[in-house]
Amino acid sequence: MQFEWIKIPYALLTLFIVVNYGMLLGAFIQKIGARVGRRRGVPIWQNYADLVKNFGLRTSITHGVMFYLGPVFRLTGGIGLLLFVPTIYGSEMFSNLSFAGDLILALYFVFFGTLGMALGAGESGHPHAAIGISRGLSQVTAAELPLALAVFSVALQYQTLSITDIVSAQQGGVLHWTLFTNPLAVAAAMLSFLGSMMRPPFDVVLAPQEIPIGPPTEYHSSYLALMQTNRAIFPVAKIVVYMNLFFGGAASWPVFFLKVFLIYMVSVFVGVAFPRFRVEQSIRWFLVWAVPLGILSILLA
Amino acid sequence: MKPELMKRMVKGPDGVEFEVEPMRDYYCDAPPTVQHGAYIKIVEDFFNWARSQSLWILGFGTGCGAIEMRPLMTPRFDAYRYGIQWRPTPRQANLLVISGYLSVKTLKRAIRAYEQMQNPKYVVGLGSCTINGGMYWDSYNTIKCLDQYLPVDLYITGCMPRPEALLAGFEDLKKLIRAGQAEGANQYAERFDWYKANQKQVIHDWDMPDYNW
Amino acid sequence: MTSPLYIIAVALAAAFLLGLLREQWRSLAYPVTLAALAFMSWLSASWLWALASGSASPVDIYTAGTAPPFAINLRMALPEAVLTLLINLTGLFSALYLKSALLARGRRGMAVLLVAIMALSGIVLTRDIFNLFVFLELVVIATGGLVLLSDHAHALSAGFKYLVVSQVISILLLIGIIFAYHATGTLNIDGMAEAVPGLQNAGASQAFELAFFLMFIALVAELKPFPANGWALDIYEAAHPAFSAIFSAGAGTAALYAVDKLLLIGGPAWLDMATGVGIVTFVAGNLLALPQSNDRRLLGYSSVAQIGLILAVLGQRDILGEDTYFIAGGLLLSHAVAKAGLFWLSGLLAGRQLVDWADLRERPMPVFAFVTFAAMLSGLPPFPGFYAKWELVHHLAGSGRLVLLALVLFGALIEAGYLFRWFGYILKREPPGEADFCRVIFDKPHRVLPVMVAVAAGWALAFVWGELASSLLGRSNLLLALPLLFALSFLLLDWLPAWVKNSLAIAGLVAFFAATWTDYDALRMIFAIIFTLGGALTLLASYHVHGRRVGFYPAAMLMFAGMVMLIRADTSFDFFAAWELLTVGSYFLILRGKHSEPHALSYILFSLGGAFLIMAGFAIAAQGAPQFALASLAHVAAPFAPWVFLLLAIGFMTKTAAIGLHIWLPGAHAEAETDVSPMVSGILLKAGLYGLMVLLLAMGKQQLYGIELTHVLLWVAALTALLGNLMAVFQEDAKRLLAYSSIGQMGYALFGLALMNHLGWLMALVFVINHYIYKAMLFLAVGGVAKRTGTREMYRMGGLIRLMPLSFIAVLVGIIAVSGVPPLSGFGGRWVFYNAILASDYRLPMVVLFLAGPIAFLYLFRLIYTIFLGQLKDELRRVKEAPFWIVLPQMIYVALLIAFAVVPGLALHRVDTYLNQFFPEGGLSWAGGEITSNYGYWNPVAIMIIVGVIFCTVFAWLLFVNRRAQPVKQFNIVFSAERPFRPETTHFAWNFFAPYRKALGFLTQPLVTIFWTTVTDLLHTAGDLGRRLYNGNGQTYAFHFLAFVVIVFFLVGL
Amino acid sequence: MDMRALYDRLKALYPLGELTEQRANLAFVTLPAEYLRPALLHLRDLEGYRHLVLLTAVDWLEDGLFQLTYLLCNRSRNCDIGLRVMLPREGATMASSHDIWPTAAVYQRELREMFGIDFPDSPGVDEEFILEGWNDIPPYRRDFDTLKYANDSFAQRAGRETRDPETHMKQQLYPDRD
Repeated sequence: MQFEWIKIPYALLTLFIVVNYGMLLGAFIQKIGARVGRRRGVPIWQNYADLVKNFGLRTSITHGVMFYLGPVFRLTGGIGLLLFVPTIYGSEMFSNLSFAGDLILALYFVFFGTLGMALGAGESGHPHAAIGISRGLSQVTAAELPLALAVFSVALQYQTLSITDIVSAQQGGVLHWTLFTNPLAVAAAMLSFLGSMMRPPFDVVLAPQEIPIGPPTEYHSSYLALMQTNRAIFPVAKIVVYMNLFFGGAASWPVFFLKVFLIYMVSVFVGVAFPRFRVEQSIRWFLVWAVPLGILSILLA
Repeated sequence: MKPELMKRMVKGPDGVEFEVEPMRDYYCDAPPTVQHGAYIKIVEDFFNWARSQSLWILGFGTGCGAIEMRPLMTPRFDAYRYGIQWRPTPRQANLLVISGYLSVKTLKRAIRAYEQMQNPKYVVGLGSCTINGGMYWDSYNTIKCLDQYLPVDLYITGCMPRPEALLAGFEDLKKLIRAGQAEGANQYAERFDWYKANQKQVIHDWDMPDYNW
Repeated sequence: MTSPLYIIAVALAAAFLLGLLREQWRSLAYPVTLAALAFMSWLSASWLWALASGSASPVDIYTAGTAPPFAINLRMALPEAVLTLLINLTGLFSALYLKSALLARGRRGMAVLLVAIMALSGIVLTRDIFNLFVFLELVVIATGGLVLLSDHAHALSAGFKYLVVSQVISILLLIGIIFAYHATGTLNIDGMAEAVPGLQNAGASQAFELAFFLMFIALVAELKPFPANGWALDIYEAAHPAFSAIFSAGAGTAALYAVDKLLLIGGPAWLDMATGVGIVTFVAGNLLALPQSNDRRLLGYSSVAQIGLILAVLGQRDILGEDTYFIAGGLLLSHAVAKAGLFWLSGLLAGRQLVDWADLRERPMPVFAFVTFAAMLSGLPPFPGFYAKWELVHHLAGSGRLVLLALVLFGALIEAGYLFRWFGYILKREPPGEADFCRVIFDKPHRVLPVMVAVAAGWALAFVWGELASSLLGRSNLLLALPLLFALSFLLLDWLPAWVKNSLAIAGLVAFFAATWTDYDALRMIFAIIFTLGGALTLLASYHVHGRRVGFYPAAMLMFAGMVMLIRADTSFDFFAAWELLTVGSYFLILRGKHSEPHALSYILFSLGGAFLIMAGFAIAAQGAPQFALASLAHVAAPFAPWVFLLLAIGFMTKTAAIGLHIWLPGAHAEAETDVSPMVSGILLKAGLYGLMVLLLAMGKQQLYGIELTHVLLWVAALTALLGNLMAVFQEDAKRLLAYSSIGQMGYALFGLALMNHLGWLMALVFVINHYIYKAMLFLAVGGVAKRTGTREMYRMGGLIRLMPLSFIAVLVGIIAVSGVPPLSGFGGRWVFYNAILASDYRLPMVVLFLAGPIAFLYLFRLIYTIFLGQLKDELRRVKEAPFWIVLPQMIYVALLIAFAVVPGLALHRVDTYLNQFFPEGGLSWAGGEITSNYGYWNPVAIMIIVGVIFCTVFAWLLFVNRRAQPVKQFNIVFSAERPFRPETTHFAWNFFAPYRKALGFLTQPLVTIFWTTVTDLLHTAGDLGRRLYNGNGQTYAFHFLAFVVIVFFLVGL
Repeated sequence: MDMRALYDRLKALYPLGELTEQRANLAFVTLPAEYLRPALLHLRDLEGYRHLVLLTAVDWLEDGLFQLTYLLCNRSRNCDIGLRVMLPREGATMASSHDIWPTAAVYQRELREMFGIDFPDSPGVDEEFILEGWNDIPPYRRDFDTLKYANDSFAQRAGRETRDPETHMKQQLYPDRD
């Protein structure tokens, strides 16, 4: 795959669609939660208002250069992850900038934003930020492991690391999805997915009542706005990877919207049903329940 | 002044002694400034609409009135549908609700929290106590008149005001915001000396910078 | 030529003359003594010169004018010339050293000294067994007298005990001689040897056997074998050090030669017994020396051990053949020169405890002398002991005597252990007493001169043995190797200011690379660049040190010399010599750290242990040949191949600090100086990897008992990566954190090698390059910070980003690279890794490695956060940026890292092609910026541009909307409407990953440390138990001797 | 009954005042300050009154006395006894009981701040407890005029009215009734 200039407007178009979809999706899921609790919930455009409000705040403070750059890293990580992965299978238009690298690039680029954000939050000098990061990093070491194993298993299965090739191998019917051809790997990966979505039972990182929302505790105004933007993009970008690897990808935008929504709902369902784990509990949980699945999937692949 | 805030001599790793003055070295001493809105009115109006639709309340209860704010989140009152939600840190909140009587000790914390919020920011006084001291009108330790110390945009009367009253009050606040009349932060900056004088008159052990960024 | 008989004659004449001197000419006595000894030395030297140059041939001197057996005959051949020279020179310089003691005791003392030296020479020269007995008696009596020269309180009792036991020995010897004479009818040694096979009846033969046993046991007892040596050890401790020098160097030499002559009579049947007694003495002597704290007693035990080793070598005459004298001579001369030198040195010091030697600390010359002696005793290159050990081990391995080989190496390791521990005391302990006293003694040139002569002799021997070995191995003298000479020349230049030497060192490294860069293939090129240019780059940081920095450059350049010699080596000997050199050099470097004494010791012990395994591996692979081309490792015969592989792999893994062999690394790297840490971490570790690469390239996959060794290696590597990373998470000390991280990173590189496929190797090389760049950079950055803040504990720092922005940038770039996050170069390693494991047959070890990966984030974040972010402490408010010369290389590394991230092909493309000849499958294709494997693709340029563009766009937008941000100070944080108390209570740093410790901390139990501590404790306990044998009682010692005789008697089975 | 028996036992040891029986399981008794400590220890160690429920003070301004009340509880028998100690108001000082009950230290800190009664050697007794930067006489003393203090210190909002709730509500809701 080669670079062409036309890819840039195409990539921006993808970005535009995903940002809006992510904003609406976030509010929509909040609304579902509200309806389950017999509330009306937020307006569907609530996230836009919040975003504009935060960009529109007139003052802000900065704790230093790294603090300033933290959200930039964060959003770059989100946008980069989105653009390094082809969004729509078979569409030259929405293959984005995936010519730059394969699955491994996407997997490792996830950490770009996390790391930058952690550094920025660290410079704020707030102990709660550091505590949150300590928890988050501790948890991620265990939570990422099943995903890494699952990805390895899938790569072994299809003998490729190219996302496009993996998606194309799953075409031709629902039963060709990795979900059915390699269910252990998908199970391991989906458990890992729960750990990466910052929802219960794995949300001790943010813990609003205990360490007021953890790492971003000092962020506000336009910093926060950038992070909100990322909050719209990043989960979707991550789910796109899952969708491409395990659920047959998406050949059109409607399918894309549906699949991303459904995958997202997995973590929502689990989140409303379970209380919060402490960090060491979640580490043990991943090592005991998710990792063996991943190992099995590798051995059987 | 607490000992940890006093000037002291410290010896660096190279053996050279120097002075550390916590109030100067630990805290930014810049005063607040009046912040103008966007130059184009329609943009500012748009921002004001967004601000009114996105009221983030600091989760900070000062008195018994805080008990009336919790029901707002419940299905019965569901304040979320009005774009109202709670944030655990003043950095991300733009609405400070003084929920009931405010002792002098709590006033200091309220001032800190208020100043750590970002412009534009709004203060709502909840209940009689914030208006004229209420049943604590002759207490030796409770302020009687909130707007002497913080720029209040709106009072909600009652002892206690019910959640319905709070919702009505927030709707009124939204109208003020949309009308561009909720400029408490700028008033605070404009009349900074007056506010500080009032604050320092009741807070005798002032141990923080004049403005807590 | 002057007859060698004059050696004896002059000594006797001088002794008589001393007795006849008139009272008023008394002052002439001392010059006469010296003159006599000087003449004797000259005589030996002239014979040595003549015999060695071939201008004279060996002569037999018939004393009564007739041939044996009717008269006593003496022989002067090359061995005799060497040994008498050694004895006479020791005597001469000891006499010089003894000046005040001799003058105090008067002429008689001098006469006795002369007689002793004469008798020792006589033992060497004589070919008559009875004459030998006579000389031996003379030595015993003279020794008894000379012991009294000392002021030591126990001198008298020590001498008495010595005399008692010696008389028992003499009686045995005399009885033996009588029976032997009866059996053979001659007293001449050669005559006896000829007569023995001719003994007719069984009775005569058996009688002779018994007689020989008595003579043999008596002479062996003169060597102070274990355990019959208590009586001699008291002499070492109590006698004057100069006499101890004679006793150790001279008497030991003479007795050994006597045993050698006797073995001529006994024939091969007695060799095993000599070997057995020798090796037991060697191991036991060294074990006993281990717990010693008295310097002279330790030297005594060490002498006993060394002589035991040489006895064992003599016992191996049957397989050593012609090389016997090369090996035994090398060991003996090393021992004699070093021991004499050390005893003399001990006389310069007031205290008798090992730690008292710290007095030497500030004096480069005595320290250098000690280093020379210790290196000679431990058999390090370029000293004779090194060649001797190499030859010995090769012969032993060639003949399958592996138990003996193992015992020799085990004993040698213990010996190196106590010698280097001692050296650590010298450099690192506080000098105990008044320096003034010490200075007074050092001002006496007649005491310093002998030490310096010994040093010179040591280096001369190094040259001679290098020459001998060069003819034996068919290669040029090791000592003349250009890199080594360059390194040693810094010894002479040590008076120059540091910056001059630094410039010279950098120039030398760069010039060496420039001169040789065409010689390397693609694989070696990477190592060559890291070892030379990389070394030069880290040396830039050394400019920050002012003053002379004595001792740094010889050590550093010795290490670099070893490393360049390593990659240029093509035979096993060259390789091993280079390996030893770099080990020794790096040991001295590491030892320079302020608190690095125990860590340097454990480093040198693990390294030497590893080196001995490598030597054993090479020896087994060589199958009797003295060396072989490294490439022919591939052709090692099947039954040996896996064992050779195992030995070599373990040996190399001591350097890469694989798990189980890693405990030396954290302390060594953390305690080293600021600019040394990057050298030993970024560069030195690669030597081990290079060794493994050579090994794996040649030997490939090996099976042992059906287990594939590379598979085992995979597991070891994965566990190393996991546990290294995990341990790093829980460190409070920044440099220790980096050190543990190095262990983990080396685990990754080892893993790549053990995968044994194309991309695995490429991954290992990516890690080699990356690890060099970022670990050198991080160590420099952290070292600079530690220098400025005066601590290495991270929780004491915090908030330094504004004060040390450049160091922060270096660490930031470093941690992004280490963690493997795109767009920096660490990602390349991860990408290749994934592609490599897809092509591998194994799957389970990957799981461990997957677990290890994200753990790196934990310690990396902690490193940057707790140092640079968070709350600034009061006492650090005025800290400045690290010194320019420490920052400069970091900035170069930043540039290098980014360059390597964008265009990895510059470094890797050639290697990739080169690897095709070994692993034709699964290479990469390099088209433009894109890198494609069989599985995936990756375009570093595109990644860098895309990430850069997105980042800049977002940043610009933030700058636009957030242009009025108010900069605030450290306590302007939301603290639940309160205010923070103090920065120290607000900086969340100590025990940063407490929840992680709760979950996985059990994996970091220091099991390995406990294991190795137990091993050393056991050795010490064994030594201590042995020490109880020696209770200082003369009767006990006599009993020991008798027990020894009886035991040997039964073992011989007569 | 029980309390009376306890009183009699104590009376044999200490010069007690009259017993005031509030309920069957609650009684108060007065005793001189110097006997308080042995009485507390006796009650705690021998009578099972292991719990210090509260320590509080009453300002008898007219008598020039402070009354300290130590209320102890016997959990197993569900009995409370209050020991009262009368102190002169001027320079009121009492021996600290924090070594008998650590919680006493907190009460004593509060009494020091609010009444100005000193408890030498009680941990942290001179630190600020609730008030920060207080600059007047201790506010719980009855000679402290809280209204005057409030008017002097705080801006009062003009137009405030005070009504008696009963009459006001009657007017509001049932203006016709009497």
